[in-house]
Amino acid sequence: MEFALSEEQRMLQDTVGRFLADASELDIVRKSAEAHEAFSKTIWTGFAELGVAGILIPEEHGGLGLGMLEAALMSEMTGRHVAPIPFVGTAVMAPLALTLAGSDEQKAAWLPRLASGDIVAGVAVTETISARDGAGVSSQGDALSGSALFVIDGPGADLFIVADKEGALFLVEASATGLERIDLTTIDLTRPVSELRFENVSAERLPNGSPAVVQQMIDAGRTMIAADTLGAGQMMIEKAVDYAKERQQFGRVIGSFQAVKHLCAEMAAELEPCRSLVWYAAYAQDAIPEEGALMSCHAKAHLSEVGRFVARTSTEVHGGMGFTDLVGLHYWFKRIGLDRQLLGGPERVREEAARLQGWAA
Amino acid sequence: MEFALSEEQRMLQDTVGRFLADASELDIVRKSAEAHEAFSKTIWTGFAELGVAGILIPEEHGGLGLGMLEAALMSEMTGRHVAPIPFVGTAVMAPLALTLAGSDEQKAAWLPRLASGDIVAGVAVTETISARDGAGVSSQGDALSGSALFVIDGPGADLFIVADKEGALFLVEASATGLERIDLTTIDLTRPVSELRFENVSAERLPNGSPAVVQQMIDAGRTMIAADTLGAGQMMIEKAVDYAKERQQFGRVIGSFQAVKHLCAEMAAELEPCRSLVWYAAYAQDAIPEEGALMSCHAKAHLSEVGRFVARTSTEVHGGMGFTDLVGLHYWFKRIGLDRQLLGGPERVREEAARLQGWAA
Amino acid sequence: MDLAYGAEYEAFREEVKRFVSENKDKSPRQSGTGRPSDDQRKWQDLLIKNGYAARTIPSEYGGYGAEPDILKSRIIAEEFTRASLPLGLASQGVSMLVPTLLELGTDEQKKQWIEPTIRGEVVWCQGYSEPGSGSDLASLQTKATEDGDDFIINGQKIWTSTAQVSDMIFCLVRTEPDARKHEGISYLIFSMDTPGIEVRPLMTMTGYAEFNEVFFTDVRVPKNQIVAERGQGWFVANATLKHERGMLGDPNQAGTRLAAIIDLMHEETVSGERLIDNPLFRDRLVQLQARVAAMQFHGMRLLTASAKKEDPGIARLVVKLMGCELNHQLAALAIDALGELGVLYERSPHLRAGGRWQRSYMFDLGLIIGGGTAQIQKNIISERGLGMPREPKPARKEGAA
Amino acid sequence: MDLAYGAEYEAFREEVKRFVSENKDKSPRQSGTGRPSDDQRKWQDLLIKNGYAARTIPSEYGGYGAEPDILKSRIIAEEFTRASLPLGLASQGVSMLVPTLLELGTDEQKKQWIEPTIRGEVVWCQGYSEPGSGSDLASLQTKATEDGDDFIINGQKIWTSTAQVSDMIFCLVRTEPDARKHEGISYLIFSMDTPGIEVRPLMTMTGYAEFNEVFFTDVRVPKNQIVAERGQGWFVANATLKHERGMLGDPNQAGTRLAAIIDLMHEETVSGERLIDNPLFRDRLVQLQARVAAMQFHGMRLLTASAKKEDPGIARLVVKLMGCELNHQLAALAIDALGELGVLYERSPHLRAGGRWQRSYMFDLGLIIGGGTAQIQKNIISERGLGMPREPKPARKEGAA
Repeated sequence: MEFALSEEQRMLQDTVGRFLADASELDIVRKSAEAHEAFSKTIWTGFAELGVAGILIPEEHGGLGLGMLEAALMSEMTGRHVAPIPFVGTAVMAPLALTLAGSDEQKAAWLPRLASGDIVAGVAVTETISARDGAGVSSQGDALSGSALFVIDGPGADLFIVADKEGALFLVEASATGLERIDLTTIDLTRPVSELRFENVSAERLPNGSPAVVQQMIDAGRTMIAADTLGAGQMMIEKAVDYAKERQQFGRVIGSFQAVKHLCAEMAAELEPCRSLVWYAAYAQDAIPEEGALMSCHAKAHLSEVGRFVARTSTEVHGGMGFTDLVGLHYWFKRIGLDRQLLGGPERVREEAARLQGWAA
Repeated sequence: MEFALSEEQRMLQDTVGRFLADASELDIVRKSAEAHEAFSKTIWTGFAELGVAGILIPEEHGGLGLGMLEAALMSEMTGRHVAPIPFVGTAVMAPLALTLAGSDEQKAAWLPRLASGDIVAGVAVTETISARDGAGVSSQGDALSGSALFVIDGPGADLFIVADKEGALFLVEASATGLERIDLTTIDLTRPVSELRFENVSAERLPNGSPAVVQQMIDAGRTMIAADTLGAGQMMIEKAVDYAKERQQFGRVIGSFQAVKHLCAEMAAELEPCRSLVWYAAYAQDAIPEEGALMSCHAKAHLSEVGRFVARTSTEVHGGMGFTDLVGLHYWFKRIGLDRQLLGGPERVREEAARLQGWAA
Repeated sequence: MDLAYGAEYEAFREEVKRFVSENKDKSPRQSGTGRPSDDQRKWQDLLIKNGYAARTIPSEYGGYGAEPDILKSRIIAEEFTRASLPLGLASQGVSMLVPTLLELGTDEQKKQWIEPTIRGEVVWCQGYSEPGSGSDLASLQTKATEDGDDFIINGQKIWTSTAQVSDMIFCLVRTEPDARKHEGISYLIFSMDTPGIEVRPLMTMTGYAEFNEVFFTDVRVPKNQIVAERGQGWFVANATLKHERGMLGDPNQAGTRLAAIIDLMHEETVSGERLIDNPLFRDRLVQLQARVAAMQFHGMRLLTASAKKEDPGIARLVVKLMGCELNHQLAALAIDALGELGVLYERSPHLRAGGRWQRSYMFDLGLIIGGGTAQIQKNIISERGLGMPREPKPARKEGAA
Repeated sequence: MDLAYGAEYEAFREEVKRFVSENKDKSPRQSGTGRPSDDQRKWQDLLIKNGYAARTIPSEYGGYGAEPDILKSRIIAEEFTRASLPLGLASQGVSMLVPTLLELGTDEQKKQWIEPTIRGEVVWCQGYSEPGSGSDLASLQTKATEDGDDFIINGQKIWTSTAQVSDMIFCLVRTEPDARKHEGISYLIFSMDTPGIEVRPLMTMTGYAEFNEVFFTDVRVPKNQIVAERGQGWFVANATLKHERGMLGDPNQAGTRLAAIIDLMHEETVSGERLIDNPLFRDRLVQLQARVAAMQFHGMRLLTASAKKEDPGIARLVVKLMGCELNHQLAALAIDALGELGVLYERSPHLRAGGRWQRSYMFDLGLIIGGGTAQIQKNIISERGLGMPREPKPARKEGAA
């Protein structure tokens, strides 16, 4: 029994973390965000050069063939460094869809290019959770119509994985006729999302697509988003503690005031068990599949709540500085804010957790 | 426009508060509670001698003929001094039922005896809000069958006001044949409640009884319970502040630690606007009847939540002492605990508030 | 308790209503810059003439010269709001400088500044906070050294709203470096055109520059442009700061927001279900509705106390803390109920209400922090409201402030 | 991550299972007094003989003498719990005194006390807290003055569970009144039969006397009944206190409670509606389920760190705060979901689960306060876990401790 990261896992996380600390330094993130870039090509290229764009992709297709726990450790680092890169869709949900539901040809065609970081894949599954503004995709044969909102990694994507209303899965290339991509702006400028509009767009069906596969993609996505919040929250705590140790008011560092200390202690006390929950949820995706869906719901919903508390509290500890753009703390604040709603807000996700256990219709 | 208590209202509250501070001193409350008394006859007699058992009863029937705001000010004092007396049922809900729905004979027969404090009236309406363990009262003509739980002021009552499932109201004397009273023990030993079992008990119908009257009784009762929590909460804050100013740890009074100060500040900040809400809710019962039901829901539900926070926080400020029986703080803690659930817990009451506004079915 | 206003006030209300209906079409467009437009200045003149702005400012200084009557002020506010008409100017000059001058200014200062300020001709900004002096305002470091009849000012201010459009600044500077920290500050007024002043917009987390930083490099100000005595600046400023804190956490704003959320929850649907039909969001809505009601009634209680010149004690001290938090929580509910749509921002397609909920959610957090952080508020409530002891002074300083 | 235990441990588990199934019928009845019954002592002997209790205590002192292996300890706990068999004694003597003696006791003390203690023959209580010394334990005032070869003890202890059935007490007393407060304390062990000791049950808010007060009047204790040196008592006690704090907030207890609430919400109805069908209570249930899961996994993480002799750092420091709060919140949910039935207590008709939810709700609040209040926990987390500075010492004392 070992509930811990292995030496290899630690090293991998460390390597990627060190790379992002440097490559995704705040000034670089800020530039990318202010330019409304789809994602930062420089950071993504470097990230892919470490091999971790293919973290989940089988070695035969050029990936590392690692598991969801390793992927979650990567996602934690992208959150920690508010990295403007397409991780959740391109490196997790899309490869999972292809691996679970694609034909051998589809795998061979796309997985190596995803593993190398050469292409970016957007994922359109939001409407299978909740549909707004009349969105939803219908298929007739292999032709798609309708629209999809909040397409993860949509801006800059070369390829889309799209779920229709029945839970069938399709591959659509960005250049397909009848496809229109409209980018949406959220509070978080490090990970823009898209709307896709389909007018009789011819698509390629993933032969083994099913509602179960879509669910597995969502479970994985939620776990990654939870890990993203974990990393962002951890950084916000560290920043708050550092700031409190430096900032002086009333002739003392503010970190010596009990009120400030307790705010920091409360953040840490809330977040630390979350790390254990995220590890377990990610591990369960591979090793304890019968718990995978429930644990991803718990991780997603619980991290949403703790993340909101940490985001707000860290900003408060930073006082006026936290509210300005000067120290850039808001990049983490907003990352956590977007994480909360992507693939379902916590209220909706908890309702799903109840349904999974037969507690709700 | 004057949102304030009048000089007379302040004096009345002051007089009754001073009486209870003395008559309902902790040692006396403790003795009454440990003996499992239905209520303290001494305190009740003194309270009635001040005239305030008849606070709502028209002057022609021997009461003071005052309004719900004055009644709420009394209820606040009973909560403040954890008084073991039958106020909410006997002095508010029962007189209201008789005044609104009784015949002239019924009023003449019972109101003067309630006003003088000579008799105590239990009120059985819980099942019109929520029924548990199969409880509920049915009437056939003027004969009652079934059972009623959580009868307010039930132990020691000479008379009961009972609502049946259709919202008709009945008078039942405690000595009626076929009536069985079983006293229930709650955490709060200062205000026991009863179960009543009816086996074809002949009862006297209140001719103008209706669901609307039952609702008005419940609105009034909820407002009184909110005021009770207000008083109990206010006392718990004062006790916490006093304790924190005296208790020494680490060579300082604990009230000089920022963490303790902030706990006290949070309690006060939460409770102070509650006072304004309770005043308005009580005033609305008489003066703005179209808002009476909604505001009683808001007062009841909001005071339940704030009360729980204050009860817990004051106990924490008292440290180990607050947890013992020695300082008796738990009498207030439990008073607030019972208030939370009587006439509907906050979740249920908020659902009613939503229904009143057409937001829920 | 008597929530009716009584005959005299109802008559006054009729008067206001008449004015409102007769002058509706004169309602000015907002300039959007923080500096009143010509339209707005004309409107302000009309309001002053009729006693609906600068109501209690003596007529010798250009005001209407009425006795203070808080209920009449409230009636004016109610009727103008009901008709969606803009009230009189509430700039920092009008709400903070003018009361200060009336109390402590010289006759000359009053004559020179009050009238153009209330007419919107002279626009002021406030120079109090500094980057190193937030909660601990008295530690401010902007220096004013003497040079003949002038002060030479060097330093930096922050959180200065409307600085880029202001004519003048009222400013706290350290004139007595050797005095104790609260006693070395003076309150100066000077032109924003004085050489050596640089204004830089200060972008906040909302993505907008609601504030500015102001830098002073050898800014020369005549010594007689001081309000009250040298070294008295801290006490001068504190009187008006209290007023500012009272304005934050306004319950009427919460009421307006609540109404907007109720509408939103009836209009928006997720997968065909109206938001109001979701029991969790509905429950939160009712919880917040109770809080909004409590704060509104609480405001009426404070208003009554104020009208009766009674000290409402702790009841007043809790308003900023509870009011700002309530506004923040209202925005959070709107965002959560909107779900994925709730995170949209800027000019995104599908954006709701121009992104106001996210912007409010962040700006309210700024208000929770600004004007005395929640922690400072809790210190004040416990010390002034509950009589708890102040934090003991540390045995030795850990460093300079 | 590998949640399987591996071959060696699975073999060990089989061994434990075999023992459990073979000895099920020997499971003792609880005495209910805090003092082991004959049955319990026999059971304890059997457990020690098989290595399921006193596992790592050297055999020369009556233990089983195995190497520490935290995974084996956990397997024992898991299998005994699964079969609803009582584990070995975990009295204060076993869990706090014995480790202290092993580390710091004289050879004679070890020989005299360890074996009868782990066999349940000698029962101990703990004399640490005093009414005036709760969070600030080092300020304790119970005095031991010298008289020849004896100490004469006067003072009072509180929160002393099982005092009325204990043979012995391990006790902190002030032997060096002139030393600094942490350095004037000694750790004494003496018989509860010593003349001058009075035990009074201490009723708590739950309505039960879970603790006692112990009064000392001229209690005479030979000087050689000290553990470690004079003046070292604070440091001796602190080592075991850490252990006690770690025990509070046990996530397995939270898991058991959660399961009970899930059952309750499926069984109970209000007006014909099952509690589980109420969306608000269901949502709270799921929220708490996530927290329970997080704390359970967190416990596994700490266990692993412990087995690897790694310092889990801040992860360990948060357990008491979060675990106790979680238990309290679980009880609150049960009470709220039960509604009016949730306030019943003692032996009321219609009472559910013997009133356990109300009792837990209150007792858990006591645990939040006891063993280091939530405020003390937050100090520890911020100072030891996050490296934040300690509160500066006040310039002057406001009074004696």
